[in-house]
Amino acid sequence: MITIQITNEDFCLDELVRKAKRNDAGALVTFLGTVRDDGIERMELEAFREAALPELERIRDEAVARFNLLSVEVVHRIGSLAVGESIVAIVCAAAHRDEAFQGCRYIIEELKVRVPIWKKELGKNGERWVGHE
Amino acid sequence: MITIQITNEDFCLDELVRKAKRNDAGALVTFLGTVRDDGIERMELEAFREAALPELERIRDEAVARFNLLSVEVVHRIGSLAVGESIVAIVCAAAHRDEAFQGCRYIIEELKVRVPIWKKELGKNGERWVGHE
Amino acid sequence: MKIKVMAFASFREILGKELNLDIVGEATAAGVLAILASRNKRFKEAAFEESGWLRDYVQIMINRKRIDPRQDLSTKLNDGDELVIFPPVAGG
Amino acid sequence: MKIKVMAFASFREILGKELNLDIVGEATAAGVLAILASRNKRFKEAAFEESGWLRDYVQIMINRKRIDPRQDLSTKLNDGDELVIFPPVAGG
Repeated sequence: MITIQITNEDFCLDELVRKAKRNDAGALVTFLGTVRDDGIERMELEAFREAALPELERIRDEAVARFNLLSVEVVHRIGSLAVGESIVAIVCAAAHRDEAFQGCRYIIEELKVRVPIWKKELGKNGERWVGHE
Repeated sequence: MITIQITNEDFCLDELVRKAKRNDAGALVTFLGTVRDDGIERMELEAFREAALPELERIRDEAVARFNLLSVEVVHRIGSLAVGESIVAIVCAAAHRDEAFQGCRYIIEELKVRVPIWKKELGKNGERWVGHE
Repeated sequence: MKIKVMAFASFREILGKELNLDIVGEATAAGVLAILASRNKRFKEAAFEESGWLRDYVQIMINRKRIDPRQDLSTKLNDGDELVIFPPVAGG
Repeated sequence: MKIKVMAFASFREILGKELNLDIVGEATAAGVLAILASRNKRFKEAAFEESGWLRDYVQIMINRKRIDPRQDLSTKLNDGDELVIFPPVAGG
């Protein structure tokens, strides 16, 4: 019902949504982040898994408490991804849509600033760690 | 790339997302509305299709213009649905997540007040058209 | 003149999905609603207050465009026009 | 005492993912960074400004807890502690 994964494998959205569905939920909001082509060819993702998983769990617990979420599924990929591939999926189920939208937004915003995951863009003109000066 | 459907058939989220994906999109936000169990057994949905489709197209065009959406998929089901079944899916792709979240939220909010679709809840204690006094 | 009337949701259950009226002389939206009320007591009770005012939740489209029932019921109808009656929408 | 150092992203490329330091006497986070800088010129340039201050974007965890490098670099380390060095996170 509440799963957090950091994985090398691709994932199936329908399966995540099936896991997140509950009879008392009327709204499920999903965020899917993908590798965007702004002149890059690939992206390499790396996680400090032992610290990232507990941080994601804290973020999930905060979102559940603040927005009355009924279930949450988070999958974040690591490894080498091509343009168009999925990077992260976050599914939030709630009784009503406002809670589901806000909870999903909260998790992705906090994930981006708190969870120890990094990405490097590889393009024709070399490589660049995202977020560096 | 931009499809709007009102249908009796169930739909596959992965397929909608696959249709919405674009290489210049980094964020896809999906809203999925489902039949929530608050004491009901089924829900019957009915649309004035000839007016609902053009209204959905106007809403989609507004959202694309306001939030720079790169693609939009909307499916709304009609007919008889059991608790837990999907009612509506809205997928919005944009370069960045803020646009995708806002575009998706805009479409579901406008859909609820403008598009001629109705639903009737059927429970143990009789039936009720949603939104009536 | 011929006016096509369509009804949805609770009004469809009362009036049926579609009916065709043949009206002699001038026709207005208010006139069409009065004809329907005179023929169908359940519709009269569902659509009108006892005072005779149209209930707030009754919504009307003429030729696929919504009108404001508080202002535009006296709009003249033309032969072949379509008038649609429904309660508040509730999709999503 | 033994200190385990881990590095991620650009710092992993410079330092390797994991190294173990054997430090004689007292150890602090600042001391560990100084040892690494003395051994590895690329790390020194990546982590320190010419003035000798730690660059703003260098982030430190001690035993899985983030510390504030502007305030807490003098924190004493104990035998077996883990110090992790990384640039700003960029998941999602």
